[in-house]
Amino acid sequence: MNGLPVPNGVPISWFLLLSAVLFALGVAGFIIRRNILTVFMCIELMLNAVNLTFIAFANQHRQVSGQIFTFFVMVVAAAEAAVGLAIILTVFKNRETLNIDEVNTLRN
Amino acid sequence: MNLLDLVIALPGIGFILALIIPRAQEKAIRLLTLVFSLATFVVSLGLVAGYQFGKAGQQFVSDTVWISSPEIHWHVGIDGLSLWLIVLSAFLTPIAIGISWRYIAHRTKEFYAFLLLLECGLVGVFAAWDLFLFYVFWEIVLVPMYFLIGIWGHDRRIYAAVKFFLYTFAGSVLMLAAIIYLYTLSGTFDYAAILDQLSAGRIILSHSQETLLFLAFFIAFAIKVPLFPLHTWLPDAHVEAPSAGSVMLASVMLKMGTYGLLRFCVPMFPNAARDNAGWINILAIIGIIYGALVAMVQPNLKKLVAYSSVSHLGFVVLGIFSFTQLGLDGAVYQMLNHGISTGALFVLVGFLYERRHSLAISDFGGVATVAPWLSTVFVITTLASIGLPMLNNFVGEFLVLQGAAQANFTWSIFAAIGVILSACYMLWMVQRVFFGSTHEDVAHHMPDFNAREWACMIPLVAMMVWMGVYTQSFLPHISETNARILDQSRMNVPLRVSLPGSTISHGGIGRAR
Amino acid sequence: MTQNLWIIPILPFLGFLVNGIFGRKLPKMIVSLVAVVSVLLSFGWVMKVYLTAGDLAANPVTEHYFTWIRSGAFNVGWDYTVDKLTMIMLMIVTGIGSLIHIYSVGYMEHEGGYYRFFAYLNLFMFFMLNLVLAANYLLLFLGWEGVGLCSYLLVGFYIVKHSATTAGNKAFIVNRIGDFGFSLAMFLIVVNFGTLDFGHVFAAAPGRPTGTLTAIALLLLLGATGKSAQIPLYVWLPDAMEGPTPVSALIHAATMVTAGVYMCTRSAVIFTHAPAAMETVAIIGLVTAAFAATIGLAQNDIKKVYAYSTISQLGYMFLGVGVGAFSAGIWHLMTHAFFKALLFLGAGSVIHACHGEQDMRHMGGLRKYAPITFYTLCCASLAIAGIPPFAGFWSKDAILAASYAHAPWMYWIGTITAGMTAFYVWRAMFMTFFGEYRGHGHPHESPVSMWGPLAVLAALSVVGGFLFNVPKILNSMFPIEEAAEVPWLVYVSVLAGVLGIGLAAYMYVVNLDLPERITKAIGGLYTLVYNKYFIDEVYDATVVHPLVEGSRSVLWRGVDQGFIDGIVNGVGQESKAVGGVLRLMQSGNIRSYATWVVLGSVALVIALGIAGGVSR
Amino acid sequence: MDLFFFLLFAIIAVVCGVNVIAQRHPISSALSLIGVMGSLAVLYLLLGAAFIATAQIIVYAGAVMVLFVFVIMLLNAGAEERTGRRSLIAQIFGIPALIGLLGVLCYFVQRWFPNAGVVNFDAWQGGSAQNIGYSLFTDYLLPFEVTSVLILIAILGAIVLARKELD
Repeated sequence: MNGLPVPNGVPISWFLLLSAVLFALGVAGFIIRRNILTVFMCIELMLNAVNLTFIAFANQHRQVSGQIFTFFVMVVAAAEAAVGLAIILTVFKNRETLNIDEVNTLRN
Repeated sequence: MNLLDLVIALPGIGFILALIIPRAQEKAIRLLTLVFSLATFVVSLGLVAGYQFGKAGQQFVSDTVWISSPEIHWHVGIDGLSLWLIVLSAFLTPIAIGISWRYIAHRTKEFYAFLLLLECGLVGVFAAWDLFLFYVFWEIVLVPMYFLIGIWGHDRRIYAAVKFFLYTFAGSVLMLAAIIYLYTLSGTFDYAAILDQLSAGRIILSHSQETLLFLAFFIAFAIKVPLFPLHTWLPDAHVEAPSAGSVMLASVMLKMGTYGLLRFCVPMFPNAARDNAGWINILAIIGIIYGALVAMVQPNLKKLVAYSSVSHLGFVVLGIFSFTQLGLDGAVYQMLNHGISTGALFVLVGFLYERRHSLAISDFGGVATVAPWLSTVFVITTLASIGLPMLNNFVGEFLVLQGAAQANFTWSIFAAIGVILSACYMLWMVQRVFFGSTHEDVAHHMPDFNAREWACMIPLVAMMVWMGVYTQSFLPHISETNARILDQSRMNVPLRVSLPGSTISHGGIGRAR
Repeated sequence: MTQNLWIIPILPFLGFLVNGIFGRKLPKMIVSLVAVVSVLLSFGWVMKVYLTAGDLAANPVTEHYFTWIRSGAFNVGWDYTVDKLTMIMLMIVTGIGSLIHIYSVGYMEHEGGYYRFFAYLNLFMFFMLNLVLAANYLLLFLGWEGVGLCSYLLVGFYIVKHSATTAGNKAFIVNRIGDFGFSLAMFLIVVNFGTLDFGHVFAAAPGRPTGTLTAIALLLLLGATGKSAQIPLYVWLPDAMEGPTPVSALIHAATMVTAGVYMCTRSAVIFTHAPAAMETVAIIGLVTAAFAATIGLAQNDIKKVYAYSTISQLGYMFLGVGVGAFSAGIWHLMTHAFFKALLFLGAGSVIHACHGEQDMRHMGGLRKYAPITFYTLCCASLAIAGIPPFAGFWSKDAILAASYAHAPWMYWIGTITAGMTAFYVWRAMFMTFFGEYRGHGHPHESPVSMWGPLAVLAALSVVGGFLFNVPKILNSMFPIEEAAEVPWLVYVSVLAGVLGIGLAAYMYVVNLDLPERITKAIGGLYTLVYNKYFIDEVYDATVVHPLVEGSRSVLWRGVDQGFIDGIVNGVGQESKAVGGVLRLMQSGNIRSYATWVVLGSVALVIALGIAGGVSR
Repeated sequence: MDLFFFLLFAIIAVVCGVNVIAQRHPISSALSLIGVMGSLAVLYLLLGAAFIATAQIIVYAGAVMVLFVFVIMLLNAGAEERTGRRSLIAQIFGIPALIGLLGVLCYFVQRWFPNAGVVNFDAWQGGSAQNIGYSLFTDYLLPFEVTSVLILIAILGAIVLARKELD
């Protein structure tokens, strides 16, 4: 940034590791949290982790495709957020709860 | 867009239009489907008029690329074999609509839409010349029938629908595998091209390859026929289906199986077909006798007719695998006959059900006294089904048995026993339902035919007589095509004899001609 | 010159259509007019053909209308042919048919379903005429099955009556067994000759191996035993008497049941080249004649007596065919048509007189009340007893003479049977017309439309035998064999007849206690004969019952529902059981699903890693 | 220098990530998640994806998270209760499996990309709005258009789901 030559950049694997850690945090949240909104946020976290991988590889391979994919992931995430939150609203209207353990109609 | 495309497209268009109309407009929907099905029938008559004798291959061909990779074509065409089956489908659909006119009370819109979709699929099955397209239509047919049974059926409809679906689906998956395997060998889905390659020796199947491919196709078709012992879905499906569903199922859908045997199994894998003809015919004969015996003791009208179908379709299979001109002609004719006469039986049983709200034979008795015309038409239909001369089934049964006799006389002896038994179960049923003293419940709920019911029955009865007396209107088309199929079924026999590992003995069948 | 033979059967068919479709709305007058006139016109056309066709022996009339079935080289046309044999049959069928139609107008007057009756009767005429006119086996088979159908419909005419409809079913199904043989015969014919046309088959038959011809002939015989009520398929005919009496006369005595004899005669070329089959025909005929006669001895129902007598007489005809005297068989067919139709119509008149009573023990003394019926029935009974110069004498004598030439023991059995025949027919006469009236109500004579035909038939029963000498007429087709005349044969058979009549008179007029005492004396044997040797029961126990019960318990419940569906549903159950285990994973808890996903991912990554590691 | 920035924002991202799942109140989680997204946006920028970084801030941290916060407010969601049925499987296997997953992932990343290349910030600037736009409207035109339909459907779906029953 300041024009100094950088002898060693950041290894690509570090980005991947960061991505893995964030992803794992998302999954962990998914498993331990009961609030449906938090769970939903964890999903967003996972998506972000994946996006990071895309961007990192885009940089390494000098290709814009990775960024395009990220773009699409974001679009889908936005759509998903809209629909998902609408669903949460409906569920709350019907069940009066945000606890996912209570919402298990899938079973029967 | 030629006439044949139109015959396939009309019901499809009707299907979409029926879905568009708001469901409150029941009358409009019924009229629309009736108009479309009648129009389809009229156009299909155009196929008959335009059919040219002596022209090799298919007619009314329409061939455009549908999916470019893998190359799948919209390739449809007809020959004498498909011609009458298409006309039969188009002929029976308006009748199926007619008999449902009052009976179907809920979800009218979907019902009629499904009937048209069914017709579209059936016509497509008989017209398709691309194996993949054939498979697509084959499966399309399954969907509306599943819903017809599952939604508008009687008490155990879900069980019957699922059984029906799983049975047929299990078979058709095998067929799909075989089609894909053929594609990997030949690089095309086009049936005519595959046949050409087979007969020109560009594809050479080993003995076991051919047998396996044959069996894959055969099992799919045998389930649909249905051939003993794969028949147990049929009685359940029939009993639970609404009348219109039973009619279409028995009259046309079962023919998909026999049509497939004749169209695909025999010409593509002639050696395997001839090698396996022995046990297939034994199964067919067991089916003939077994179906008749079991039909005899059924307490339920629809089940009785369903088992009689098993018996009758046994004749068709026997005719096909006799590999004689007479046998093949009889088999195809019997397909049409069975479509008309068993279809009519189901229509009539439906009428009885609408009146009495029961299918149990013991709930009837003395119907002839209160509803003479209904009984007369029923008895005529029964007689057709028994195979009385001057009515249609006789011609088919006679030709099949004659063909079987030419191939192997023992077959015809056992198969002819089925003709005796058919009289037993049918007449016994007629006696218990129509004769005797009239029970109070029967007397009050048994009006004779009304105009709509007459309109449904007269064409059927007329066809029974016409097909029984003046067979020349129908048989020449069939004969011509069958001669060609018979030819194809011999075509690559000499090519194969020199191949190692193909020890073919065309036992009694080869000698027959 | 075309004879337009199609007019002959089409007229009754039109009558059938008119009566069948509009009959319910038409007055009885019109219905009967349509029915009777159509048959009379048909008879007229037969006469016209007879008079204008010239020498039928030299050049039979054959007409082709259209192709019925064509497949490959196989071709069956709708062809009619008339030669002398056909002409005789045509005259019998249309002539007797007309008379019985007229008779029915009176007999059925008070019955329900009047139009239905005449429609069926006309339909029967159509099929029967088709049968005799046919120029190939398939068309003959059409008529053959068609008359069976009409028989079914007419036997079960009283549809409310269970026994009647059951008898109808029995008639049809037993006939079907015969038709099974007929069809197989046709298949063999096509396999060996490639055609079903009479002309071609008969021209080619002499050169064929005897084995083939014997097989064909025996299968044809099976067909004939069904239609003509011979052992072992005779059981339907006695039950068929459930139908209205004119039906019994027309279908189950005069015309339809003789179709078997006609068919065998038609196929004479095949039979004569198959000696073993001929012998079988003769033996079946003879045994049936004797067997049925013994049953006839003990029946009390007047129609049953005549029914067994019909079976017995048909046996004679088969005996004639079997010993090679085809023309004698046809002769007996004709005279039998006269006198048996008369017997049945007379019985109908008697039943009519006694208000529907059929049991002879409740009749008697009717001579006073119904004299015309009595005298006409006398003619018929004398004819069947073989008393000269009545019709039956000539034909029966011809058959017996031929059988003596063939094998004397056949002659003797035949003669004894003739004695029995005379006995039971006259037993019926004495029980009905002599003594005192034992029934209820007042018996009365029948109307003219009923006794008119009786009179005509009575005349024919008297003179029909020597007036129409069938063997001479058919000489060109079946040359009369110049066998050595054995003069005493005639006397023996006539003596048997006279003895039979005398014995009947002694037992049922003079010494009325005698029958009772004889019955007691032979106890068991009488029960056996009275119950028709329990043949129906044996068939029921050995064939019908096992078939129905086996189908129900073994095939349907066992194989179909138990075995096949068991497998199908078993597969379903297995899948369900596996699914049940898998279902435990589906707790409905999202977080447990997530855990499964994580576990799966671990497994997947490890797998990928290993695979990737290998590939690297 | 690159290393420093990377480590700085990586640590911020991880700490915020941990906070997302550690907080019991959803509003805290939401704010932490915004932190994660912001730091990731910086990393994107460093990786030369200028457009995506901007989009990350506007779409994710802006629009989507605001939506979340709105919903949290709307439902008046409080701290979660510790009641309700719990999944045995999730309790026993969940976290161990997760740690296993992380471990395996790290192992393979280390093994496959030991020195697969070094990222130098500033070395490549391929992610400008111009580049992205060019790519989107040439190679990826169809998916792009389909995306618009998808969003339309999502909007409709959200409206249908969330509207009040008109009865």
